[in-house]
Amino acid sequence: MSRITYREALNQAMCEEMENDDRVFLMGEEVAEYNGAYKVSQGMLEKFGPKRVIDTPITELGFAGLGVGAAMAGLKPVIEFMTWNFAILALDQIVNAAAKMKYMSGGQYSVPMVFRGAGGSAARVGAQHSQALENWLVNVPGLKVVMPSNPADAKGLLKAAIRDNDTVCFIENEINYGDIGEVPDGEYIIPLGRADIKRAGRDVTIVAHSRMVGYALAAAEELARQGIDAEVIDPRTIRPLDENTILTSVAKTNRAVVVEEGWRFCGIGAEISARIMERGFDDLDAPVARVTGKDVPMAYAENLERLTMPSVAEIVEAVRVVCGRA
Amino acid sequence: MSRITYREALNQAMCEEMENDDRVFLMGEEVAEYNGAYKVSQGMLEKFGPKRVIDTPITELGFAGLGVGAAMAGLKPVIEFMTWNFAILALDQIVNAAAKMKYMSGGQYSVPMVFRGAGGSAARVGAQHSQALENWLVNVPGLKVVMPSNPADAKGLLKAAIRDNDTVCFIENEINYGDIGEVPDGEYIIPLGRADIKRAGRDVTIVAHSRMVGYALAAAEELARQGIDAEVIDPRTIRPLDENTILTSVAKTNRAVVVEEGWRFCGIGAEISARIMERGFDDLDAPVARVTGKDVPMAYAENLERLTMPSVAEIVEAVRVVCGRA
Amino acid sequence: MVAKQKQVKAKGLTHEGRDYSAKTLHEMHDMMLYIRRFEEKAGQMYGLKKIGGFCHLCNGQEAVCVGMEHASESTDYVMTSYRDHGHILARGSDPTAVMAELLGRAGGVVKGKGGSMHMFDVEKNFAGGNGIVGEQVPIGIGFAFSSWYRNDGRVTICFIGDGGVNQGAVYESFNIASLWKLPVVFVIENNQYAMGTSIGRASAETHLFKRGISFKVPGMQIDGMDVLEVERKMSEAIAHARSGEGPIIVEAMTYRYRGHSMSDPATYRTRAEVDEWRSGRDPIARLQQQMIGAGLGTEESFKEKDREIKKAVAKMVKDAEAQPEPDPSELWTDIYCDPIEGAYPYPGKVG
Amino acid sequence: MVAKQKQVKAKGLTHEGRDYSAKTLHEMHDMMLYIRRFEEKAGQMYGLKKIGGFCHLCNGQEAVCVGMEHASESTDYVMTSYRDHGHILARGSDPTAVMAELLGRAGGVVKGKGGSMHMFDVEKNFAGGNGIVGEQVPIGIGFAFSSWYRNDGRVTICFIGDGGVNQGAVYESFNIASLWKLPVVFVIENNQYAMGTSIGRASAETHLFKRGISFKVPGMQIDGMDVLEVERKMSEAIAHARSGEGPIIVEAMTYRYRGHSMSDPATYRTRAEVDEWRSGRDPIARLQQQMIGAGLGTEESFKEKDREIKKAVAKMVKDAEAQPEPDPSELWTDIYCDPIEGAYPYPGKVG
Ligand SMILES: Cc1ncc(C[n+]2csc(CCOP(=O)(O)OP(=O)(O)O)c2C)c(N)n1
Ligand SMILES: Cc1ncc(C[n+]2csc(CCOP(=O)(O)OP(=O)(O)O)c2C)c(N)n1
Ligand SMILES: [Mg+2]
Ligand SMILES: [Mg+2]
Repeated sequence: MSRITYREALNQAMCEEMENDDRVFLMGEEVAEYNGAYKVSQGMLEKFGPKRVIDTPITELGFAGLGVGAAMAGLKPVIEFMTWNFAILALDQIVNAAAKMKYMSGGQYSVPMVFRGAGGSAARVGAQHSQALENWLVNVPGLKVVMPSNPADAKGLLKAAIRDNDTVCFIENEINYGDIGEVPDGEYIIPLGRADIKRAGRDVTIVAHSRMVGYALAAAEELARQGIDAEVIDPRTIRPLDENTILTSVAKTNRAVVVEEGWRFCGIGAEISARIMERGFDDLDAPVARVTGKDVPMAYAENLERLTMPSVAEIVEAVRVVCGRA
Repeated sequence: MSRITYREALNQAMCEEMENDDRVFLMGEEVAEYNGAYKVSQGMLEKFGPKRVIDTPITELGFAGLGVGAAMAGLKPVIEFMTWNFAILALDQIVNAAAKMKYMSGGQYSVPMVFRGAGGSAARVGAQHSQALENWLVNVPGLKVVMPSNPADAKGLLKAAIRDNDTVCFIENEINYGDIGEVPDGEYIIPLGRADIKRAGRDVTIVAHSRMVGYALAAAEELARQGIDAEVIDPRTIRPLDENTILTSVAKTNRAVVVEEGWRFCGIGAEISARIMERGFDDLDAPVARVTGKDVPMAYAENLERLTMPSVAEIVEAVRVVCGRA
Repeated sequence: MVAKQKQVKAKGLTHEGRDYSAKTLHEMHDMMLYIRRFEEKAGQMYGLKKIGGFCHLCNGQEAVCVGMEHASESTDYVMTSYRDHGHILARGSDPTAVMAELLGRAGGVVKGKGGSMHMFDVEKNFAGGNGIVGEQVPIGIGFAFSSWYRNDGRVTICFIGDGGVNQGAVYESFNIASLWKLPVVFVIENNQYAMGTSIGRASAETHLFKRGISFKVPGMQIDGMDVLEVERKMSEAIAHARSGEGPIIVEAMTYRYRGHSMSDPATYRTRAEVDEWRSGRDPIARLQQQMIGAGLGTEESFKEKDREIKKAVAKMVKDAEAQPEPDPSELWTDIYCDPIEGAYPYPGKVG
Repeated sequence: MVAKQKQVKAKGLTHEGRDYSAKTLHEMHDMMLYIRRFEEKAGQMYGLKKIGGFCHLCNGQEAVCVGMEHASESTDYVMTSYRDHGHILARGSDPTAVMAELLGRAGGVVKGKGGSMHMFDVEKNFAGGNGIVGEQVPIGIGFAFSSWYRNDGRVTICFIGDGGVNQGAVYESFNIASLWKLPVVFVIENNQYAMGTSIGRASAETHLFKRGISFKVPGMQIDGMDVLEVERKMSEAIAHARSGEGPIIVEAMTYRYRGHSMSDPATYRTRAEVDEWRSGRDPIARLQQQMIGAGLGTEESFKEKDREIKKAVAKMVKDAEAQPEPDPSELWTDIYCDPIEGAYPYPGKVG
């Protein structure tokens, strides 16, 4: 165990996997000589050399597709998008090539690779740099979508993602890069597809992922002061979703609130709400509530940005409503 | 009134609007000299000339962005994607530019245009030509998403979409192009954002859009024979969604099934189910059920394709379950 | 194959200073003719509704993929667009499996899951079969990158159409391949039409071999209707790529005799234009004349060969048709290598 | 502006056979200097955390946008990337509104909704301010298309960086613009770095004015540190586009003195390199020397002017800071022109 940042945990995961397996390489904009736009790849060029840590031109579609071809040829690429916002240019390769390749080729070609980078809205970066692409990626069979919320998960999940033989979209959060936490040294793997109960509670289930886990835990503390004991579940892997852990919790609490930073319409909260409807309807004492980013493009102004994001207060309020305490 | 095809209805809508407003032009692959890959623009080059009906190179991102710029400059482009599958290459312009432009520019630049073409999985065209992009587009504030299910709606909605001052993603269905129906001649506008009750019923609400409306109506006929009176609602405009019409129906029937051709995970069915949960929970006698395309890439083989698509039988079965008759 | 041509047989022919053994020439001829008859049969089966969806035939373009095959090593990587029947057959995949794929059968080269546009054969290093125009180009440089990374001496041969060459992804790929000197040959099959759009209506620079100049990628234009020229020039291009000098573009001038796909009447071309290519420049007739001139065959022997091939094709189709459809359980296979138990398939009840 | 230069004043200077009035020269100088001081102030405000997010300054590149502005008509369309402060100021937008935007205030040029990367001013025909690298290029040909469609005689001037020029969308746009002869000038601001990536590490062809050759788009390379050369060459380029001859590329060699954004220490460049450009080729100092030589000013008069400008900037910032944040209700405005009542905003209870 050592106390390191989320950023360092990701770096450790990549370094360890690159030492284990020389088919693994890291490619993206500014990952090598600049040590990463967000310094996630700090020192990796020095450690692994220019053949395995590679700076690209600003051509997301091109190098994403390069990664797909390299994976088809037997390598294990880790392709970094400086942020996931820019991956919108590369979706054809992620969705039409990587996700569908194994099926289209009758199982002959698999695409074992990781697309990773920072997702979410960061701070004050405006409408075009605040896209929650996970809402689209989880729609696609063939992809796995992972979103770690703390340093230990970041390491354990990224190592699992790199070892996985499928295409994994690994979405980090810029705001979390500096977060510090206890991280197991060396070999530490968190299997994909397993949710984690970040806080046990009896009265209500709060499901949140990525940056929103921190908000949910803060809300849970406030709710505890108000006499409401919230359970906080972090799916960690969004696709495929570990619905059993969520349903088991709801069977116990009979109430649920789903929190997400992204847009509401066809967001992950909608899917989770629909699944609880389908499999946990009789357990529900109240309708599942969603707390989401507002249905607007992200504004630059500090006050508008704050209003656009979900807040701890909104989560608390939603829980109180669901618990009939509003 | 005349009996024409869905294809002809779309053609009529475009021709009438181009006669009304010379800012309107049609651009896309094969729309002019070839009269459209699916003949939707039949005769338009001859009628309006090469300045207003324009063939493009195969560069979706480029000509989608051209449309955005032309709209910002005051024209009203109708950009055809040969099929929406190819629009995945153009999403940056649709989502980051068109949808966000008005907000980012503080209201100075609007993007009044229509992106249109065939969506859905057609027949035997395989994994890469069977993408239901609507699941992603509806996620985005700033866009409107319209999906007509019959010839009259096709005309009335496309005319409304072209006149609308926002960016409208108009998703047709290749399988419906040949459908024949009664279509009002001349001026016929269906306001965006209004659902339509395609069949009135008392026992259960079936919500379906685009090609699935036909499946839902067929299922309703079968259910009638089995003594279940289904109401079929076609939202027509998916974003923004006319949830009141759906909720009013559910308040009456107390049961609902949502049908969609696309993938289930974060699909439109999830959103509708979540909304019924939030606003109609107390009206529900049973959990809302979803009938969707299977969570797999589309296969070519005839039998696998059939299994991938939702079927009338699956809709009937789902309704029976929701009605406690299974 | 390059090796093979060195040990020249007594009989054979020398063309542009290059020796071709009788065996090689017959292989080239027979494969081109086989592809021609295969495509005609595919067209018939489509007419009989036994093949569905989009079906793009390559009649007239046979010399390009066959010449490529003879110039390349079996370990080299090849990928193309949806117009892929000729390429996968030239690579040596089992024709019955290719036809079975078109028929959507269990024994299809990709189990009936891909169809006409998505043929793959990993054994033959054939990587598709891509339906999104231009998509195979970034994928192609990925294969070339892997060869650079492993230094395995392989070359990637990536085909594109004259319409597809306008896609932005192509230039992102040209730049990367040129910058890193990746071992890749970009073959532009210039059949002069993208569906109904003639090249001049879609490309500002219609000399497509020049499309690499802005990225320092050299290019050459070749006669794609002459299998010997294709073999010769492709050998040069592949040698260039293999030597580590970086990518190169080969623009093969060719023509598709049929419509864009089975549903295209191709009214945008004049009869005269089609005839000029079809009767004037047919690659099969041309090779036959050259071989007859070299005493490697006679009108009659080629007629006989054609009868044999037609028979073989007829039998092949029967075998393919005899196959069952894929088992319904195939719906849920080949999606994940590592499916997550309990969480996939979704929703759990199915499959 | 072209018109303005015709009525040459008694005093002025002639450069490369082109006459510049004293008034024009002072306007160019004052605007470049204003932009320089504006950016320095923006940097300070960022340091004070009064500006957030990404903030890209254009110190050193002032001659490019100012020369462009003097060569173009106010009715011409201009758009660029996120490094847009200099361009919108050169276009003549209210500096207070631009600074207010950086501060996220109600009186910002886009109401505080866009910030540094998303400046727009429809009055000045300035169309952004685009944050996705390369995105403004297809949008740019759209504006040019509208001028072609309406035959309104306008030219579109579309800026792009040396890193952005590798994006595929750029080549899709070059091809379309060239094919249809759209009236557009593509200005590549080659400051030789894309964040930490020097041009040679990202571009196979580093002479970016040649990037149009493969699409028959002519190009020229100019000294982007010489405002008079920029004005002269841009006038030629704009005339070319306006005449209906189609698009043209102008590669302006320039340099950014600061890091890529406020968060970039720019350690990837040597002090010597920065100094060479900063002290050796500074566009403002250069114009001052030329004007002094022509008797249009003195060291002292320019110092005085600088003091004036610094005062003006200081006051401007005060005014901008005095503004309130946007009203919270602005959260729900400017999303739709025709919101659908009852269905939007979603979910209904909010806003
Ligand atoms: C991105 C994309 N856009 C459009 C299409 C539809 N489409 C399929 S083939 C084709 C024409 C391609 O022509 P070309 O590249 O010359 O290849 P050819 O068919 O001549 O072999 C088009 C437009 C597609 N499949 N993908
Ligand atoms: C599509 C996309 N990819 C990556 C980024 C991140 N990014 C912002 S600016 C930049 C460098 C651009 O350099 P250049 O085009 O030379 O313009 P300059 O900053 O020098 O003005 C990058 C990689 C982005 N904004 N958009
Ligand atoms: Mg072609
Ligand atoms: Mg630069």
